[in-house]
Formats: sequence, structure tokens, C-alpha cells
Amino acid sequence: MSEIKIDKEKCKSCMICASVCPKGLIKLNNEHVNHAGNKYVEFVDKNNECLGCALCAMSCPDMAIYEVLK
Amino acid sequence: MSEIKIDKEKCKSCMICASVCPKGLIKLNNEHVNHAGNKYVEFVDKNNECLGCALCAMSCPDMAIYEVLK
Amino acid sequence: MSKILMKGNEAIAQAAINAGCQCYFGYPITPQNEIGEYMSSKMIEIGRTYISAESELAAVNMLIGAGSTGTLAMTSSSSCAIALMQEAISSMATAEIPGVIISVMRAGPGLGDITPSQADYFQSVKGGGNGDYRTIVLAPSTISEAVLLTQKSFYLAMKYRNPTMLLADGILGQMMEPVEMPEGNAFSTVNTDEWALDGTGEGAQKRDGRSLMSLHMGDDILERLNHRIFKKYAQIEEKEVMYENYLCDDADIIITAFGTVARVAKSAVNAAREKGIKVGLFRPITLWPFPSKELFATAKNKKCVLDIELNMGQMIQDVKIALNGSVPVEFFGKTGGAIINSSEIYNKILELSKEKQYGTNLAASI
Amino acid sequence: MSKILMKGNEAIAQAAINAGCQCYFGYPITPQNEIGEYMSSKMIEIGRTYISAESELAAVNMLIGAGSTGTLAMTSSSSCAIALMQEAISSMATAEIPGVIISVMRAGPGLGDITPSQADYFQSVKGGGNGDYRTIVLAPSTISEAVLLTQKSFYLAMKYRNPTMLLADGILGQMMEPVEMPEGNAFSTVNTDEWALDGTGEGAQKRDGRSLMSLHMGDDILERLNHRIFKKYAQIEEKEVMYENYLCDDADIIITAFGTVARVAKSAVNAAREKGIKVGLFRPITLWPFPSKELFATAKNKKCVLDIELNMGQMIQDVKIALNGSVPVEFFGKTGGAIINSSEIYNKILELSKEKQYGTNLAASI
Amino acid sequence: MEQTLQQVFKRPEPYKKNYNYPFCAGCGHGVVLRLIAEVLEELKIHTKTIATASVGCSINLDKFYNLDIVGADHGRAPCVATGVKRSKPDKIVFTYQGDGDAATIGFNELMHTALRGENITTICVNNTNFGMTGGQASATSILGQVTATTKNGRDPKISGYPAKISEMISNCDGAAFVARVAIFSPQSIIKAKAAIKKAFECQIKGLGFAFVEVIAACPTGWKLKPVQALEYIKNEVTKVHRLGIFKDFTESMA
Amino acid sequence: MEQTLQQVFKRPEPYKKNYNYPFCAGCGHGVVLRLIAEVLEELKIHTKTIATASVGCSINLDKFYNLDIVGADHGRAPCVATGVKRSKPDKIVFTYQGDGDAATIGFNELMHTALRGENITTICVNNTNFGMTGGQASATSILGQVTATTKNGRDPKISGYPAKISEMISNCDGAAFVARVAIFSPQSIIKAKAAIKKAFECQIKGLGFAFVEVIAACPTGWKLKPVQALEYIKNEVTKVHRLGIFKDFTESMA
Amino acid sequence: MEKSIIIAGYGGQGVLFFGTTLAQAAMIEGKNTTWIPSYGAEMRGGHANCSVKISDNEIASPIIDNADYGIFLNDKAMEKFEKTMAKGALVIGNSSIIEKSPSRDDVNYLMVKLGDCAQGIEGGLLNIVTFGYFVNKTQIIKKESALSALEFVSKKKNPAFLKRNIDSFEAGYKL
Amino acid sequence: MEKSIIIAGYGGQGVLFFGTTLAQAAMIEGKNTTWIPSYGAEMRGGHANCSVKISDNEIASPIIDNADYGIFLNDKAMEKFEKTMAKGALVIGNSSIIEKSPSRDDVNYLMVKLGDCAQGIEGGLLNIVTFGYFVNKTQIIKKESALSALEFVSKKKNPAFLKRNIDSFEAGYKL
Ligand SMILES: Cc1ncc(C[n+]2csc(CCOP(=O)(O)OP(=O)(O)O)c2C)c(N)n1
Ligand SMILES: Cc1ncc(C[n+]2csc(CCOP(=O)(O)OP(=O)(O)O)c2C)c(N)n1
Ligand code: SF4
Ligand code: SF4
Ligand code: SF4
Ligand code: SF4
Repeated sequence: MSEIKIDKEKCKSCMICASVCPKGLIKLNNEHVNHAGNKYVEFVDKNNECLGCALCAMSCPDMAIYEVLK
Repeated sequence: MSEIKIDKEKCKSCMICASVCPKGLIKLNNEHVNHAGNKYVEFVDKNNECLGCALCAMSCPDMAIYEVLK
Repeated sequence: MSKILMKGNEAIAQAAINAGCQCYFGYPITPQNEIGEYMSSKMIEIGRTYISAESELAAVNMLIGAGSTGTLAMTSSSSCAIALMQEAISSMATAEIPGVIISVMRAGPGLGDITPSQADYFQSVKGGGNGDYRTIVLAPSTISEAVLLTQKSFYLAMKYRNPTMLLADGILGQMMEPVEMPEGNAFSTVNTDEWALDGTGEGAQKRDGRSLMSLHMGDDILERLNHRIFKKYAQIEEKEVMYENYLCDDADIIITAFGTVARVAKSAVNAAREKGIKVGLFRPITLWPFPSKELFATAKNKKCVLDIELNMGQMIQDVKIALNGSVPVEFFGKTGGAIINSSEIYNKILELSKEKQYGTNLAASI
Repeated sequence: MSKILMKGNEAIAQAAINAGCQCYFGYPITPQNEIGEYMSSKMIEIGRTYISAESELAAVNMLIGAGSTGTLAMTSSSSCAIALMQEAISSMATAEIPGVIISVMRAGPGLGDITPSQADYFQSVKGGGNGDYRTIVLAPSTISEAVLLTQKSFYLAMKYRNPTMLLADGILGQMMEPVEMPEGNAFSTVNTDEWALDGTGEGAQKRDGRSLMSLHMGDDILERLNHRIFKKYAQIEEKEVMYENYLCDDADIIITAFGTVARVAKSAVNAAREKGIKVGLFRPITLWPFPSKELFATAKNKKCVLDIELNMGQMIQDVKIALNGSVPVEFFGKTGGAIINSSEIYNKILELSKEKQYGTNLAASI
Repeated sequence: MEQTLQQVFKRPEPYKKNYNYPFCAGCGHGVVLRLIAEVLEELKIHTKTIATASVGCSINLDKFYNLDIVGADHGRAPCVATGVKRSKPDKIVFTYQGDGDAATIGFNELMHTALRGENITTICVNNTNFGMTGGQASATSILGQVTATTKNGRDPKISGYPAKISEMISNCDGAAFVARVAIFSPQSIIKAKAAIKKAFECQIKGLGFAFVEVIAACPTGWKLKPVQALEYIKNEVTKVHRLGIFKDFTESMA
Repeated sequence: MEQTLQQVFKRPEPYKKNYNYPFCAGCGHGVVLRLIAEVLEELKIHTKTIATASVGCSINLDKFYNLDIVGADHGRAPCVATGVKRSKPDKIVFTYQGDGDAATIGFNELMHTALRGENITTICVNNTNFGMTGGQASATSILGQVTATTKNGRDPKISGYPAKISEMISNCDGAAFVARVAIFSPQSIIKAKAAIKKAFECQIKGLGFAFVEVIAACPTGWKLKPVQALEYIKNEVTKVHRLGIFKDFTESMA
Repeated sequence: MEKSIIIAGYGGQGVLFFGTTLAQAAMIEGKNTTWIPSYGAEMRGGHANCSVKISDNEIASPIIDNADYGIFLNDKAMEKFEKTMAKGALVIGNSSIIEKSPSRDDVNYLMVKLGDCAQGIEGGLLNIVTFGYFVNKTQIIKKESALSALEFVSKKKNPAFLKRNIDSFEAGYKL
Repeated sequence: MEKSIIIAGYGGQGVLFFGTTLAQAAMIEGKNTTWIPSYGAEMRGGHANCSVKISDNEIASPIIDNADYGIFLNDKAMEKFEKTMAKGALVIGNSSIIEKSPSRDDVNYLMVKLGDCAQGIEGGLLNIVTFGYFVNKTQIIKKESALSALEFVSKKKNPAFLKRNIDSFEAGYKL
């Protein structure tokens, strides 16, 4: 029942968060770009698997994952 | 029967040579100055004691002792 | 020679290689990084020296070392980093050690911005080094000219044993245009046997030691040295002045501008001429020696000189000194990396011709 | 205030201390070593900061750090080492960080000699840093004036948030004369609350972060900054010009000279006046802002201006620009550490008056 | 339900509300800067901190930090910071520098600041190249590293050997804390933060110069995908620039 | 009888006939310069040598050496020598520098030259002060040393700790030979000469950067009589700047 | 006649490559040409543009006052450069992502789904598709010149991309 | 009246100290004064000199054109400065070591064995002996001023030397 918040405008789709998420809950949105022209990731947690471990947020170079709630 | 040659014009009377001479054969001339205004040392070896060890020449910062014969 | 499309920075680098540059020493800075990057592969490929110096201070002092042996060598940099080289440039001039410095100006002052600018005229021409000395400064306005003047820089540096600077701006460094690249050096080589350091030699070659120093203590040694070097400067001033005179003969207004801005001004001159406004362009190619006499002669009896620079007014000082009050001098410039386009210059010309009622057929034509 | 006999260098150091200078950063170089040595004991004694920096680059950048907090601070150096500071000086001007630089000129170019000289006029006034900027430059000609102008340097640096240079020559630094030393600062203190860095603060004091940068990338940020700073420069030019006008009113010949040479010229003027030759002395005290208008007004309708410098002719450029051809300008100078004495100047005046037949009662008097 | 959740991660205080991170995707600067901000906040010193920015990709600290910031010329941040600290001894002063800035053009300033035992903190992001100018070799580039000026990989015959910043600085008697950490995994990030924290504590305690070298990614300069760049740090860079604490007076002298 | 005597000491070849040594009485520069000249002569390389003078009391090499000499700006001799060596790789190139020049203003240049493994030789005379400008403290001044700018003795709280040049340079992978020697007795002079000789052999063999730091007296700066100054070296300076060979590739790689 | 072209878009969209290829093609035809890239703050902000001039005569100023052609690959490009177009100029806009609608009535617009077209091709490249489209619509240079420029530039940059480049060009040309 | 004095000799002979003491004395008397030392190449060559001006009025140029007084402690000093003396000037020469004989007939000479005199005193100092002699012969400043200057300067430099200084001064004064 944890949750992360992603600011898609700050995301640069580096995929580091996705690479560290133990549950694989972060996915690239391949359709759109944000205002800066970057693709961005989305938090996809249909089964409430998120541990709130914040590894993603800690690893995100851009603080695009700006809040983690546990 | 060894011998050292001193160029009094180059001597700056630092007395380093005198301090290393094992036989104490180098003496300050207290009377005169050379053209540069410096006092200078003289080789005083009345009893032919000089070993030709060249320690003086080796130590002279100014190569004022410019030749040692042994 | 067929043309190739090249970036200004790369064309300068290749021109230096073709001129026989044996050593390149540099430290990255925008907008001239392509020079060092080009050199880092090309020079090593052909067995010459490329060193990524630890700083511009290091680079320019390596240049001094290479120059002291009579070797063609260069460094390149930009604005704030050229500022760091001022001590060495002054020392080079004193020790009469040749070397080529490519300066691709960015906007200042300080770190400023990396956008193009011409605000290093003072720095290059008046010199930020100490003492009485001169740097030969060449200011190309097209890439083809940059190629030619790069080669000429080596020639002049060697011939006069003086630091020589090619002063370009970020646009010239970054832009591409088709360019003819001479295979070898467009200038003859200069004999350095009389002065270059290479050891005192053996046997018949044996000679006394030589020294190239920038310190000259004692009595009037430095005074005499400076006077001798200023005679050399007088010679350079007499022989090496370069400038372009474009449609000045019948002009009422003379534009003075150098480098890229002079090109932009040329477009404006063309446009104004189409409207019958009598305007010409005087473009100093050597910033030092500055074409003072030539400018004075060109501007004599003209109505007005309009100096245009990408700065707050720097070359204008030399323009004024050259004209000595004989013709009024107006200024149009932009600072901080802002660029001037030809319409702005055209409008300025127009304004001037109206305001001052210069140009006889002006009323009719506009 | 009783007088004390002091070396120029030491008087400058003490004046700075009295002005409230909190930090001194320096690296030795002749002929200004006494400043650093004096500071190394006096500043520590009174609990202020003295740092023997690892280089002039370090020293001037420490100055930037202290200046950024609104603290009175200074560095001192000479010629070739001032050349090393050019990048930082330009950056200070851009970031609007105050700081005082004492420059005691020796002979150049390069390492040159340690004898006195005025050949760093270009370096100081035109600036060897990149970009459009100005350094405030004050040139004292006596030790008492050096004391006053040192204190004024702090005031101007703070008031205008700009690098300010006291430009002396080796003679002024090395000589002694009796001097009145003001106990405290002769100038009022300037409030720095609006801009100085001291942390964003807590509670009621809390404010947003401030930044003092010399890099300004993006669109027209730097252009706007430069224009704003040039407005400040215009203000300085309007308000802060200083010069001395000695016996110019009825003169036929005006000598222009600064610093120690102006003193020497004054002796020559006195001697010439005794012979009835009408000669005066115009001495710029601020080299930037240069007293252009004042010189123009002074020299108007004079027969001739004779510019005298311990260099190959540097300030003469500003003299010519100011006069704009209205009066002929002659030059007399020496380079490389050679000194000019008053007889030489006197003879030059004589020559000029004869040659050009200036001075009405001249024929009679000689 | 949301009200029962605890906030376990947030953007730290010292950031501007509308901050702008001018870095490439996957750039290590972003993490290091965040760690610094977190530490400042945790130590409650951010309101009395003056930061010294240096020349490199990090130059625009003022675009995102809500701190007092002075910008230094390339390589001179330690001098600027010295001037700041000496005039404001009760403030916390740090420099943020790249390896080009601190170890290539500016090693002299760094070393003498360490020798002086200047009571400031330096965080040096070593991404083994000049990021800002386009990924050229810097003094710390590892042998074999491909850069814009070593297109066939750094060859010691041509461009010499890498400078080991932390080893050199720990040789200076005035240095009180010297550590090399890296940013390539959550675990390494935690260690990096601990070192950064110590470096600031060192200053608070007045022990002398504190230096943290952080190996971080420059995917753009390295021409690697961000995630690959992290692998490169782990597998290549840290083999040359060994992680560890080289000196620590905070324990002994606390 | 004289003809039977052997010349066991003479002024070495590379000196000018009418040379002029601009040093104070008892100054260590004189000996070191003579040792260099002796080594050049013994190795028969003086006719193909290009010397780089630096700024300090030694600056006027051309007043006494009959060699090709280029003068460098303060601290930059290693760069100038690099330029010389790269353009004339078959010549022997050395720099002659003081500690102010090499370790204070110019350490960055020295270090990077060492890192590059530049095939030159540097002889650095460490007299722990700035001699030429009047005996101010330099980076190498030892704690307690009285100088023109540390009148109460160098206090680490005020002026930091001494830089250890040889230790730092031996940390650079491109350095092939690093030694610290001293001039305070005939024995120490013999050792100093041996180190200087190795440093030039190192260059002849093309092994990389060779560095000899020579602790030598500046009686004027130290305000000591020349003979006392030698005692000071032996009893004080070498306690801080320890003598020894820090690195020697001439053996292993010869 | 001197023609001036501005090409602008996101950093990754290949607008500089478009520009150099165009300049290369002009040179192949024996024309004079200049190319100026944007660099600096703008590129760091994620945007890029370049200016190309093509002329039979000597080109004095390489700086574009008012462009004859504008190729805009995103909204920001439209926003920034639309106003600087010459009267009667032609704008080609990538309507796959541009939301802004044309705002000048003295300029001609061709708003085309260039992005969609590029996505439709195996490894299709937006900038080259656009280049093909631009060459066809303007005939400012000949198709052969464009293709040989493309060949020359691709070889230099990345020979493997040549096929993709040609496919993209042809798709754009036919659009 | 402005008086100018050049004092020259070997580096170790204390000519700069002589000069500063003289200037100090002049200041004590309320006169204007300037003192310029030699420095640089000359001093490194083992020679030193300084220029002092003393005047009741403001001193404009501190540089001496032709000196009114020359105090020369060795041959080199004579050689270098004799020719620059003003007509009618007074030269005081240390004939203990100066071998050169006076060469100008428009200058007055007092060639005195100042060195011998100094050697005759316990810890005698050549420069101060000369100073005493100079003050007596010229009366350019009063003896009291000279003594209090000596006291001031000795305290600053090395108080232990005060007695030696005064003894030397008196010996010279009486010479
Ligand atoms: C004196 C000077 N030289 C060169 C530059 C150009 N320059 C700007 S950033 C930089 C390199 C920065 O590299 P680094 O410090 O490693 O930081 P990074 O960008 O990799 O984070 C250089 C060389 C400059 N601004 N000033
Ligand atoms: C850029 C610069 N800064 C300062 C000086 C002044 N300076 C000349 S020699 C010297 C110190 C030399 O000391 P060191 O290298 O130790 O040599 P030493 O004289 O002791 O033999 C200094 C600071 C200079 N010439 N150039
Ligand atoms: S780590 Fe951050 S920037 Fe990178 S993809 Fe994840 S959210 Fe986006
Ligand atoms: S060591 Fe040399 S200079 Fe010193 S006293 Fe002896 S001979 Fe003279
Ligand atoms: S170039 Fe490298 S260091 Fe700079 S922002 Fe991009 S990834 Fe970061
Ligand atoms: S000052 Fe020192 S280093 Fe210089 S010559 Fe004199 S004794 Fe030697």
C-alpha cells in the first residue's frame, strides 16, 4: 500500500529507477514526450506491490520521483 | 703535497670550506675585501698538510676553490 | 583544390596542420572545442604532438617551450581562458619566442556566456599582459580567410619571433561553409638557425649557449631590448598591415567592422547601395598592426564613420585615434553575446543618412 | 596627526588596515613585498586575516570570496603577476563583487626587471580580462595621496561593487616620505545588506538564496546585465573623476602625466615657469574613469599637449581620444625601467617651446 | 487511506520551489547535489551555508539551490571558499567541483587549501571527464577510457596516467577527512551520503579541510546509456579510483 | 713538481669562462648547479641539453651556464620543458626550480608533468622559503620556521602545514625516479650528485619523469650564517622533509 | 537569389544534421552556403536550431534576419521562430506533435504529420523524412544533390544509417 | 632650498640606513624629505645606493638629477655617481678603500679615512661614522636632530646598537 509520485515534466527517462525497483513497477511511457521533449516513466502498481523502499527515488538523478509514501 | 686554488674574487667568505677542511688549512683574510666588497679566504698550508681530499672545493657554493691538485 | 564543407574550428585546425604545426597544446573551452578534438586525433595520426594540457596556463607555456626551439606550434582557447594566458604572452614577446594562439571569442565579461562576441578586442590588441609589447592579431571574417590567416599566423610568428593571435568569434568557429584547403603551407618557411635552442652542439657545429629569457635585470638592458623590439614592431606596422576596402571610394559613410560582423555589415552595405545610399566598408584584417593610415586616408572627407562591433565599443578607440577628429565617429554595438543582423545595420545606416542628411540622392531613393 | 616617515608600500598597507580591511591575501613579488610582510604581522596581531596565498591566482580568488560576503579585503602584486589576475578581475566585474587590488608596477614586458615603470596602464585601464568591463584605477603620486587613495579604493569598490585598483610604481612603493596617517577610514562605510552573502538566515531574517555569478547563460541575460553594469559605469564616469590641474590656466603647453612621473614633471614645470615658459600639468588621478572632458576643457586652445610616461606611450591613447584632434599631442617616455628626471622633462619643454615657438616671452627669457 | 502513509522520501529543503536541473539524463550530479541538500537539512545548517559553485556542468547551482551561492572561476573554488570562510568563520562553506575543475586546472588550489587546513568542505564529483565542454579527457580519465580527445582510449604514452585526487589530498597534513565514494547503486548512494555528512560535521567541529570525491556518471561524455554508465562505474572506474575513507579525524578528535 | 699532481677537482665544462654566480654567501644553489653541470659533463650530454630556468634566485642560469637556456614564467618551467622536449625529443631537457616555483605557485604544472610521465628531469631546490623576494614563507616552510611573513615562526593554525613535494610526486604514476637529497656536508653532496645523475640517466633511458628535490640553504632568508644554515638543514629541515629515494624505476626497468 | 532556412526542434530530433546535409547538398551543386548551429544555453535547455543560407553569389552575412523557410519540429520552434519569418515565407511544421496553430497570414504553412510518417518506416528518422519533404516541396536543391549529400554525410557519421536515411528521405519526398 | 644627497657603497655598508636616518632627522626638523633606495639588479650585484632630498618646501620630484652631496663608500660608488654631481657639489669619500682619485674640478672633495676611523671604535660602524662626519661638515641638519633620528631608527631596527651608533656618530662628527 505504498506509493511513489513522479513528476513527468522532470523525468528524463534515464531508466535508473526502473533498474533498481525490486518489483519492476516503473515503466517507460513510449507514446508521449513531456514539454522538454523527453519520454518519461510511469508508476504502474496494479497489485499494490510497492514496498515504499524508496530505492527508485534515492536513485533518480532528477528528483522526478519527488515523494515516496509508505 | 696537494694544493687548492682559490679565486679570491669569487669568494664570499661563507666559511663553509673552512668548516669542512679536516686540516684547518683555510683561513679568513680579515684585512682586505675583493672587488665585490667581500672578505675572502686564503689557503694557508705551511707544512704541506693538504690531503687533496677536495672536500672544500666540493662544498664551496661559489666554485671559488676552482681547482684541487693531488 | 575542391571545396569541402567544414566547421570554422576544424578548418583552422586542419590549416594549422597543413602549415606544418608540429605541436598542439590545449585545454577545452567552448566555443572552440572542435579545434582540440580535431587535433587530438589528427596530430597523433601523423606522429605529431597533441597534449591535453592541465590548464591554459600550462598550454601557453608549453607553446613557449616549443617556440623556443623554433618549432611551429599552437594553442587555442577562448575569452576568460585567454585572460589566463596574458602573463605568458607578454613573456613570449619579451623573450622573442614565436607561437600561435587561436582565440575564439565568447561573450564576456567573466565566464559570461558561450555565445559569440567580439568583446576581447582590448584583451587581444591592447594586451592584458604587463609592459610595453604587442601581439600580432589577425581577424578573419570567413572560414576561407581563417584558413589563410591561420597559416599566415605561423609565418608572422616565426618571421618576427612574436606571439601571434588569430582572433575569431564563436560564429566563425561554429559555422560551416565550403572552404578550399591548401594542401601545404601557403607561406614560405622561416629560418630559425640563428636563434633557436637545440643544444650547443659538437665539433664543427659547436657554439656558445643561447638563452631566451623574459627577465632582463640590470642597468639599461631591458630598456635597450624594448627599443630594439619596438623597431621590429615599427617594421611590422609598416609591412604587415592588412585590411579590406569595400565600396569606400565614393561613399559618404564608412562602416568600420572586423570579423564576422564585417560580413554582416557587407550585406547591409549591399542593401543600402541598392537604395542608392553611398556607404562603404573598411575592414581591418590585422587588428594590430591597426591600419591607421589606411583608414585615415579612406575616411578623409567622408561625412561619417560608423563603427560596428559585438561589444560596447572597443576597436572604436583605435578608429578614433587613427582619425584624430578628422571625421565624426558613430557607434553601433551589442554586448553579452547578442548578435547583430544586417537589417539592424541597414536601419542604422538609413537613420544616419536621414538624420545627418548624408548622401546626395538619398531623399530621392527612399 | 603627526607625520611619520614611511615606505610607500607600508603606508599603503597601514592605510588599508585603518580603512577596515579585514582580509589580506597575497603572494610575494618585488617591488611590493613590504605590503605583504607588513600585513603578515599587523593583520594577525589585530585578529584579522592574512593569508600567504599559493599564487596570485589564488590570492585574487580569495579576494572574490571575501568580497562576496561584503567584507573589505585586498590583495597586492606587481606587473607580470597582475597579468595572472586578469580572468578574476573580469569575473569580479561581472559578478559585481568588490575588492581592492594594489598594483605596484615594475618594468616589463614579461618578467622584465624590478625597476619602476608605468607600462601597465593598458593592463590596468583597458583590461586584459575578457569582455566589456571596467576596473576603477587610481594613480597616486605621493605617499600621502597613496594613503588617501588606498582608503578611497575600498570605498569605491564597495560603493560600486567593482574591482578597484590602486596603480603605483616601484618608486612610490619603495620610497619613503613623511606621511600623515589617518587613524581610521577617511571614507564612510557602505551598506552591503542588500546583496552580500551570509546564508539565507532563520526566522524573521529568513530570505531567499542569493547568488553572485560571473556566468550568465541564456537568451539575453548577459546582454541585459552588461547594459545595467554600463549604466553604473556611466555613473562612475560622471561622479568619480579625479585629476589635478597645475598652472594650466595661462599655459601654452600642457603636460599630461600620472603617478610619480607627474611629480617629476611638476619640478620641471616649476623650473620652466621660472624661465617664463608657460607650461602646466594635467594629472589624471583616476585613470579610469579618465578625466576626458576635463582634459579637453583644459587643453582647449593650448598650443600643444606633451604626454610623459614611463613607457612607450600608453595613456597617450586616452589623451588623444579625449582631445579628438583638437590639440597636437607630443610624447616623451622611457621604457624598461629607465627613469625620467626633471631636467630631461625641462629640456623637452624647452625644445618644444623653441621648435614650435610656443610661449610669447620665450625668446626674451632664454 | 493516504493519511496513514508516511513520507519516506521528499525533495530536500534547500531546493527552490521551481528548480531546474540542467543535467543530461542519468547524470550523477543530480544525486550528489540532492545528497548535499539532504545533509545540510539534516544538520540544520542550510540557512547558514554559503556554497561555492565551480565551472563545469554543476555551475548553475543557483538554478536549483535556494542557498547563498558565489561562483568561482574554473579551478579556483577552494580559494573563493577560503575568502568566504575567513570573512564569515561562523558560516558553513563548501565548494562543489568537478574533476576537471578540482584535479586538472585547479589541483594547486585544492592542495594548498588542504595544506592550510582550511575549515571548509569540498565535494568533488569525479566523472573522469570534462562533461560540460563535451566529454574530453580530464586528468582523472582512466586508462583506455574513450573520450572526445582520446578517441582510441586513454593511452598513457600519449596522455599520461590518471590523477588520484583523494590519495594526493590525504597526503596533506591540513586535511581532516578524505573519502572517495561512488554513485552507482542505492547502497553506494547511502555510503556517499554518510561520507558527505561526515565532511560537513568535520567543518562544524572545526577540524580542518574535509574532502569527498564522488565517482559519478556522465553518460553523455561516456557515450553510454545511463544504466550502463552505472555499470561502468562499478566495473571499471572504481577499479582505478578505489573507494574508501583515506583519512578521518572526526572519530579521533571529536 | 707540479706536473706530477693530478687535478682532482675543476670547474665543470658547461660553465661560461667568465661566469657570474649571483648568489648570496653560502647559498645552496651554487653547489646544486655545479653538481648538475658535473653530471651533464660526465654523461657527455651537455652539448645536447636545453635547460629551463625558473623564477627564483636561480633565474639567471644564463649568467653562468654555457648551455641553451629558456626562461619560464614563475611556476611554469615543467610546461616550458614539456614543449621543448616534445619538439626536440632527442635532446636532454631539465628544469631547475625552487620550492616556491615548483611547490607553491607551480605544483599543478609539476604534478601533471609527472602524471604525463614527461621524459624530462626536474631539479627542485627546496630552501623552504622564497629566497629571491626576501625570504617569505613558501609552501614547504617547516613549522616554527621564522620567515619574513611568519615572523613568529610558521604556525599551522595561521599558515597551514608544509607541502611534501617528493611524497606527492612519487604518487604520480608517470614519475620514474623521485628522490629527496640535501646539501649540508660533503657526504650529503656526494649523495645528492648520485641522485641527480640517476635523474638524468632516467631521461636518457626514456623511463619517464625524474625528480630530485634538493634541500639546500638560503642563509639570507633564514637569517643564519652559512655554516649555521647547514646545521639547520641537518637538524631541522630534514626532520620534516625526510631524505630518501621515493621511487626508482632506473633499476627495475633499465 | 539568396535563400535562408531555419530548422528547429528538440535536441534529439536531428535538426543540425538536417542543416548540414542541406548545406552539403548546396555545395555539391556548386552553390555558396553557410550553416550556423545553435549552441550554448539553448541546447542545454533541450532545444536546437540551425540557420542555413544558400546562394549562387557570395554570401556576406551568414546571419538570418528573416528566413525564407522555416522547418519546425516542435511547438517551441514554432513559438520562437514563426515571428521571425520573412513575408511570403514557407513554414513546414511537424503537426504530429505541434499543437500551436499557425498565427501569421503573410506566411504559407505546410503542417504535416512528419512524425507519424517517420514512425511508419522501419527505423525511420524524423529529420530525414522532413528533409525529403522539404526538398520536394521547395526544390531549393535537386533530389540527386540531396541524396549524394545524404550519402556523404551518412558515411561520415555512421554508414549503417545510410539505408535508413535513404528510406526516410524517399518517404518524406513522396509525402 | 632643496638639497639632494646620494649615498652609495657596498651592499653591507649600511648606506640605506644612513639615508633613512638622514631623512628621519630632516622630518624631525619639520622639513620635507624623500628617500629612494636602489633595489634590484644593482643590489644583487653587491652594490647599494639611496637618494635623499631635503627641503623646506614641498618636494615635487623625488628623483635626483644632479646631487648636491655625494657620500661614496667605495670605488664603484665614485665611478658611478661622481659624474652626476651638480657643479659645486660636495663629495665625501671613504679614502680607506677608495683608490680612485677625484676627477672633477667643479666639485669639492673631502676624501677621509672613514673606514679606519670606524675600525678604531669598539663596534664602530662605517655608515654612522660617515653620517656624523657628513652632519658636521654640512650642517644640513642639526646634530640633535641627527641624534634623535638615530635613536628612533636604532630602536626600531635593533636597540642594542644604539650605543654603538652614538659612539660611531660622535667619532665621525669629531673627525
Ligand atoms: C579558464 C577556463 N578554462 C576552460 C573553461 C571551459 N570549461 C568549462 S567547464 C570545463 C570542464 C569541466 O569539467 P569538470 O570540472 O570535470 O566538470 P563536469 O562538467 O564534468 O561536471 C571546462 C574546461 C573555462 N570555463 N574556464
Ligand atoms: C607570477 C609571479 N609571481 C611572483 C613573482 C615574484 N617571485 C620571484 S622569485 C619568487 C620566489 C622564488 O622562490 P623559490 O622558487 O623558492 O626560489 P628561491 O628564490 O628560494 O631560490 C617570487 C615569488 C614572479 N616573478 N612572478
Ligand atoms: S530515474 Fe528519474 S529521471 Fe530517470 S527514468 Fe526514473 S523518474 Fe525518470
Ligand atoms: S666555501 Fe668558497 S665562497 Fe665560501 S669561504 Fe670558502 S672559498 Fe669562499
Ligand atoms: S555532460 Fe555529463 S556531467 Fe554534464 S550534465 Fe551531461 S551527463 Fe552530467
Ligand atoms: S636569497 Fe637565499 S636562495 Fe637567494 S641567493 Fe640568497 S641565499 Fe640563495
